[in-house]
Amino acid sequence: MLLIHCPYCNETLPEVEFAYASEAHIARPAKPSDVSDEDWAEFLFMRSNVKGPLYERWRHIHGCGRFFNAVRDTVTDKFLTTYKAGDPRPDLSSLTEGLK
Amino acid sequence: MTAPISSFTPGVLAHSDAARVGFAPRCARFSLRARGDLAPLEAALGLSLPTRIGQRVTAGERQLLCLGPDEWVLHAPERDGAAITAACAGVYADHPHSLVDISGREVSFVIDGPRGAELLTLGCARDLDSIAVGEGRRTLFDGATVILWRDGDTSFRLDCWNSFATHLFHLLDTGVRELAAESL
Amino acid sequence: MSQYRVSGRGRVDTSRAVTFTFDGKSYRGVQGDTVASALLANGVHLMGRSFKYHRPRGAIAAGSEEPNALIGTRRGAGRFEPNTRATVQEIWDGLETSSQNKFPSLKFDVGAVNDAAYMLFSAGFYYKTFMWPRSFWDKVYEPFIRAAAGLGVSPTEEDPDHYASRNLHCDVLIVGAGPTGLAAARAAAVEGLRVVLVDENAEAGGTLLSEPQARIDGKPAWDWLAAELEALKALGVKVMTRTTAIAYYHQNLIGLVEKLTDHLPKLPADTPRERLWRVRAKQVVLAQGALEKPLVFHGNDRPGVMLAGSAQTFLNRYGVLVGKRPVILTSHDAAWYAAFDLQDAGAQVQAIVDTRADVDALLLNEARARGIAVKLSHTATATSGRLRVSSLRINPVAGGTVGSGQEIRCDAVLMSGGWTPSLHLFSHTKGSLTWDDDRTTFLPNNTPEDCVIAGASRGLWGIEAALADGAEKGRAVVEALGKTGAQVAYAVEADRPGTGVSHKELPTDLSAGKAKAFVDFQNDVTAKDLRLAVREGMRSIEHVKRYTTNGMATDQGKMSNINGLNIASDALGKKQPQVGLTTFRPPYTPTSFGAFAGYHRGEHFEVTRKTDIDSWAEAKNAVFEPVGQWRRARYFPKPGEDMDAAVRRECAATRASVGIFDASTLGKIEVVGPDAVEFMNRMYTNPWTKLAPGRCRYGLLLGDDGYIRDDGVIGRMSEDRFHVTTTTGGAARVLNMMEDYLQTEWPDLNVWLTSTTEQWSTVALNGPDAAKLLAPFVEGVELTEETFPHMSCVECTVAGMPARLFRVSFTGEIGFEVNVPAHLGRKLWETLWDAGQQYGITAYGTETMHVLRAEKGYIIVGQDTDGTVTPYDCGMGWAVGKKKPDFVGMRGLARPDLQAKNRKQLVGLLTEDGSKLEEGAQIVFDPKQAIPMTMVGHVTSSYDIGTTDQPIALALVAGGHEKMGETVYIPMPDRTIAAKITSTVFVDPDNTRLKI
Amino acid sequence: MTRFNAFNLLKNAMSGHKNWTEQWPDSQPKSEYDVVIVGAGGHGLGAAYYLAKEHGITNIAVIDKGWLGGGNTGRNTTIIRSNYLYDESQRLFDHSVDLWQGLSQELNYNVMYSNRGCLMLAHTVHDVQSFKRHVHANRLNGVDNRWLTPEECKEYCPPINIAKDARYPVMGGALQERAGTARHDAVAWGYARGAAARGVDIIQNCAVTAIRRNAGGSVAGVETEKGFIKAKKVAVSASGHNSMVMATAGVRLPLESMPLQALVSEPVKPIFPCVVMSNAVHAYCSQSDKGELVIGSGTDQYVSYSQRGGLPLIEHTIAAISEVFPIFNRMRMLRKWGGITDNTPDRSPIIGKTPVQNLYVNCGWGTGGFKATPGSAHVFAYTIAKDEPHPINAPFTLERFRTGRLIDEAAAAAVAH
Repeated sequence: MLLIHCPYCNETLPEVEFAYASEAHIARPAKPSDVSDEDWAEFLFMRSNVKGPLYERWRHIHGCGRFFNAVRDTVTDKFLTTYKAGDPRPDLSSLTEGLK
Repeated sequence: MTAPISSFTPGVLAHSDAARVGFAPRCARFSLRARGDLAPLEAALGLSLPTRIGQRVTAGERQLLCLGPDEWVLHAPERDGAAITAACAGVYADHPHSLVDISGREVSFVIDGPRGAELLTLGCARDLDSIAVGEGRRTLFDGATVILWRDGDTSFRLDCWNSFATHLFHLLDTGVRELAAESL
Repeated sequence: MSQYRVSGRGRVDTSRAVTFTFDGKSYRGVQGDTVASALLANGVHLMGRSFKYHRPRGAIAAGSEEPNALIGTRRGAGRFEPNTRATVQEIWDGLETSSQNKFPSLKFDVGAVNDAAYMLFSAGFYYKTFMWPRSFWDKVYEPFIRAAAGLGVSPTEEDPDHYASRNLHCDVLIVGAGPTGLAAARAAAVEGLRVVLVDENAEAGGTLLSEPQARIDGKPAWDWLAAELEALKALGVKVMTRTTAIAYYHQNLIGLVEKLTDHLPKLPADTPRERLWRVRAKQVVLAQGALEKPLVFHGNDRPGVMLAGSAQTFLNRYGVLVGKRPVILTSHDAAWYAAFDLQDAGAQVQAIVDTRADVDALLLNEARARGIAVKLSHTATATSGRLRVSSLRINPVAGGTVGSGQEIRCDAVLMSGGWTPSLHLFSHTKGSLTWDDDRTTFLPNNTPEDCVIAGASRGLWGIEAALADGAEKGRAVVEALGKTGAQVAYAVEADRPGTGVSHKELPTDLSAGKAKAFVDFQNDVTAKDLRLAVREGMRSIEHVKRYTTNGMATDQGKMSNINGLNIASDALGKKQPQVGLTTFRPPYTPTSFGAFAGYHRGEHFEVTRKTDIDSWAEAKNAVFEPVGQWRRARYFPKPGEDMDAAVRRECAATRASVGIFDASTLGKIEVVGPDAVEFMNRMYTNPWTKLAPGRCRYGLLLGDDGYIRDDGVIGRMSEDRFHVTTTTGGAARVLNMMEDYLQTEWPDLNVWLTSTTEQWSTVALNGPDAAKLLAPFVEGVELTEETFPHMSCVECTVAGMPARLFRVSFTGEIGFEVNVPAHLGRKLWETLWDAGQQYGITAYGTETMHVLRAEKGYIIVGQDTDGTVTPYDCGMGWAVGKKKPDFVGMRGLARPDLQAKNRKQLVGLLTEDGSKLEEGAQIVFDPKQAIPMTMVGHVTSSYDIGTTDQPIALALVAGGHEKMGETVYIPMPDRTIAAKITSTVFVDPDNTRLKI
Repeated sequence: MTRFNAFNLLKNAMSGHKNWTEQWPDSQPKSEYDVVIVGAGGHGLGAAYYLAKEHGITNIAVIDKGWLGGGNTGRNTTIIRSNYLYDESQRLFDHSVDLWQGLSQELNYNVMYSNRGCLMLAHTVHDVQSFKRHVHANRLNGVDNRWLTPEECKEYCPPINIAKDARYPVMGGALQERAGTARHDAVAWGYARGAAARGVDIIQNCAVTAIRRNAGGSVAGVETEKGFIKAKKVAVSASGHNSMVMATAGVRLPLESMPLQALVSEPVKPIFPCVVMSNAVHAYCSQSDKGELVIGSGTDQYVSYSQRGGLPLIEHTIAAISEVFPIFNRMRMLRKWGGITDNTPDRSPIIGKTPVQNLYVNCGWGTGGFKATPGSAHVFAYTIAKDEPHPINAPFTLERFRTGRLIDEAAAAAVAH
């Protein structure tokens, strides 16, 4: 069971309080009607599924209720950082050793 | 236990030398959501809105706990319910927010006794030491979302939705006996 | 006292006799005995039979690593466990134990014929045969293999015990309460940290319990231990015995299982049998110690052949001599001390046979002083004795050649192949290992977790080294937690560190094919099997393990992994690290299911959510059904009624007068804010802007893939406030989906969502008399067609209770849904129930609700849709806002396949012969075709207990909307049913019955 | 290759088993192959076997970053069944079950396929409707699957608790008698031995780092730890690594890789005669020939390649087992492990061509890949050889995610495994 830092509560808490919400920074097209079937399929289904640092979303569903973003190494399951929804995607190289 | 939760009467439900579980009297409960300038709402409610999650304020018989960046839960005497609704409605036009009456949604258990804090470790995965006395948190207890109010070192209130109450009480009741049976 | 019990030795209480049974025979042990120590005290070595060859076996070890002495343990009805380790189970008066995997008896087991034919049962033999004839596998071969395998028998009764779990947070968790763990605990405790110290044994102390001769800081080991434990407890250390650290999970979550009652003669009230602890520690110290390695030689599995260290433990901890004429066989100093202890306790050690040429002079002198014969540079090539070892055959080894053998008579062979550090939990952390050539073992390297490993588990032998490393690592942990620890030193006298060499199988003069030199005792894997696996191309230890099953027995390789690796790498001509170590998998020792299930058994397996009205239904003998986490009344049978009769009555009464229904479980979400209407426009397919306050509308929710996710009636309570209802099962999912879009895609919207599912109890009244019944109780609105038309909603008072009143119908009758604060639900229900008697009010359940709505063609999401159905498929294009720029699912709906002709569309079906169709039945156009048939749809809902004069059904049929009036066919096993495609509305198509 | 049979076993027994030969050589890569298959699991080795046997293509390398069969092939709960809902799935999995029937003889390697039957328990009215829909659809497709009453379920598998007052009462079950289990390692080993005997190179401990493409865009070969290997065609079936490998060829997949845990109990004498699946409760159980109860857990909620899983999931899985089979509560868990499952949005696999010419993929099996091993390998080989899908895997395209023509077993039946 992971320990996850909620950037809103500013606490590191057991995974059971959180719900995974898949890859982050996949924005829903502003005008869906204008996008092609390919692009819509890309938005709906295609995922990078990175083996290594993955930008992903979690929701502190049993806590503050907020969706937020995280960077987690999917090989070690260690979190490199978590940040609020809407914050810019942090640059990987800038990320130091995972949160404790 | 198939009795409806509405048939629970305030008072002690289970107790041992180790811990005690009581049923709290009904009260008016509101979920308040707001952003931006909170002053008008604070004026309307007669208490300040803490902005750190987990922080609590008390004004007279009204207690308010910050649950999220734009979310608070408010407990007040039942008789205050209408006044609170009216007061908030009064400022809505200029300061839109969401006030939802959840008085009927939840009940509260009171947990205390020398090992009250340990009793909660049967169902709560988070470190209770991270909830300071006088604060509170929304968290998970035995699979159900609950709000824990820490009123003292070993005394807590646990708010849960009606339909989870008997299930959660069963665990608390088991724990009350289990803890008492332990040779310390 | 039993003949092998030595007075003045051990920590058992010889003044307190304990009686238990083994295979029906009664034995006496003493307080503090395990089943194994008690049997050994009675001279019983034969305790079990092996897995494949059914060879007689005795205890080889004294702890949880025991592979052979597995027994069934019983405490009366319902309390039986197979495969219990006799070396771990403590005895109590009345304990019943039994041996396993034998027939008819342990002493004479016909299964042992396998042993005679062992040449056939080589590694992987079953992959090579049992293939002809094909049909024989299921009928003959497999049953034979299955019956031969399996050790003990399963329990057959429900477990009457209860189990518990708890979460625990601490600064430092220390696994293993031997000298290393004790020293680490003190180092952390003196700094005021929250320390937890756990040990799987009945008492703390580890090796100290087996080495009373040692003196620590001037005190005898046992005195020091007692004082130290007191001191630690005084420092607030939580010391947990009979507690096994079973697994190491992410970020220092360690699972512990505490055994609370298996050692007690009487079960105390309110005490669980076992408790699972989920410990979250800031730092972890692993001090699991090391396990002694067996030596691999022909006949090394005979009862009486045992690890030297374990013999020492049986003597010093339990006061039991495992033999009176033991012979020691070793490649390590440790076994010499065992020889000395046994000799000093009255045994006549026949000889110390060491494979090494050079041994510490001190040891030689000690042996000489005791008059023990010593044989250096010797190997062992055989043992004899049927059910108990009676002699050991040893041969000199010179320049790699094995000389002629000599028999040594004995009643026990105490062997030591050196020690293997316990790296189990460390490797659960995905920690890396390094190979150490001197010690021929793996040692811990790096771990991603906040964890240190100390003492013998990193290859340090002896009590002094253990204490020193424990103190050192304890200090490291203290400093990792930001405090400054102190240097501590321990003075140890009569310590017994030792050195030794490690072997593959011992050299022998037997022809290799003949030797039965066991590596994995329980699974009967021999050195020969391992070499065969390599010969057949198995090059990784994983392959060798899986091919031979070495290390897969219930000791999980504790006895066999390293010996297996040494032999396999020798066969491959590679260094051990290139062959690799099989990963240690949790749990550390086998762990009862009950400990994991914990409190979640029976009715508390999962929460059962009940409405406030549920208790009324229960009192009325309703039959319930689980829906999501809720239980809902399915129907209300009168005496003698089955479901069909009850539902028929409930349906008829509702259409004739009035029915009452508990709709409280429907999901409810309050949507509030200036942008509430915009949010609704974006989420739901329908347009909401024009919906006036006080009115409600059926809403349809799609996923962005265009398929129906949920539906429900939505009321606009005021300009900025919507009362949204969802399906019972969908409530949480829908709210989460809404929050996801709101927080992630449209954070600009000024609107908030609150779950009000449980704020309200919802009582639904349906039927021609519904308005008449309800009206007298309503204050604030008149229930007329003009003042409160169909699809209206209002906040008012009902029977003096604050209420949200909806005029909606899911039955086709005049309908109302009264929402009152949840705790008033039963009160409202009973009020209406009593008043309704004059109209013959009838309570109905979900089944009747399903029938009545189907007669009107209202869909149930999840029954008439299945996640691949669009609004157009169910003829609900009317619910899709065409003018809206966007809504969730709009783009998805435009994808080619969702626009395709001939999609499966929802239609009604009426059978030609008036028979009822089965839900789920498949539909074809051409009934004469051969199997596999081309199926064009299926029946989603079907009822013959409603108010229509013939059975009705809803179905998804390819291109159904274009096929009104056409006939389709439903091929059933016995016959094919013809049905006509109709509209989905079977009752009151022009909605006249909805009018007051 | 020494034939496996009782006579040879006896003969070798007499000579102390010293004359058995290796089942497959540990090959080093050549510079060029007609086909390079990435991933030496059952699916990849099987594809190589059928390419060699049925399509006459033998210049093949099967490359794996680790030991053959070391991925999900050796980490699953070995459930084999074909009673799926949609025609497409039924054809694919039933083709597989057909091949399972004779696989031991086909490979001259006893994979211990055991038709012990698979019983899917219904615990809710919705389950009953859904499973009956399966039963009817299967019947008209010629796939065996029949409905059992609770009492019949109990008779078929006595450890099941059918008490009416259970938290999740058993309302019946769907039984496929042809379904069952097999010895997972033997499947990989048998295919490896069969393929090697036909000239296929099996290259272990050699990670493929990238797929290289020609200027024209078509496949050129694979970069590996042991250098570049030229290949006319490249086929990828590397469960748990597909996204990365395919990404190097510029192909994005609709996959998320989740940890899946499984466990076994201590071995006991035969007590559990079949496979039981209980989706509502999340209990999946059978008993191995060694006597262990083999139990499947659910997937953790997050993407991970760590092959570790969480404790809460194991607690729930065991609680589910004790709920459905209360007599097992005092049994003990012996060993628990994790695998990586590649999940598609519709929980159906992708088998076929890709936008890159001569690059083929077989992935997205979620928790159900083992059962499909022979069938999937067989049609994958066909697709590689003919550069067009076999009719059976034609619907399982990557394209379906654009058109929306999903094969949504998950949505249709909420069936895992």
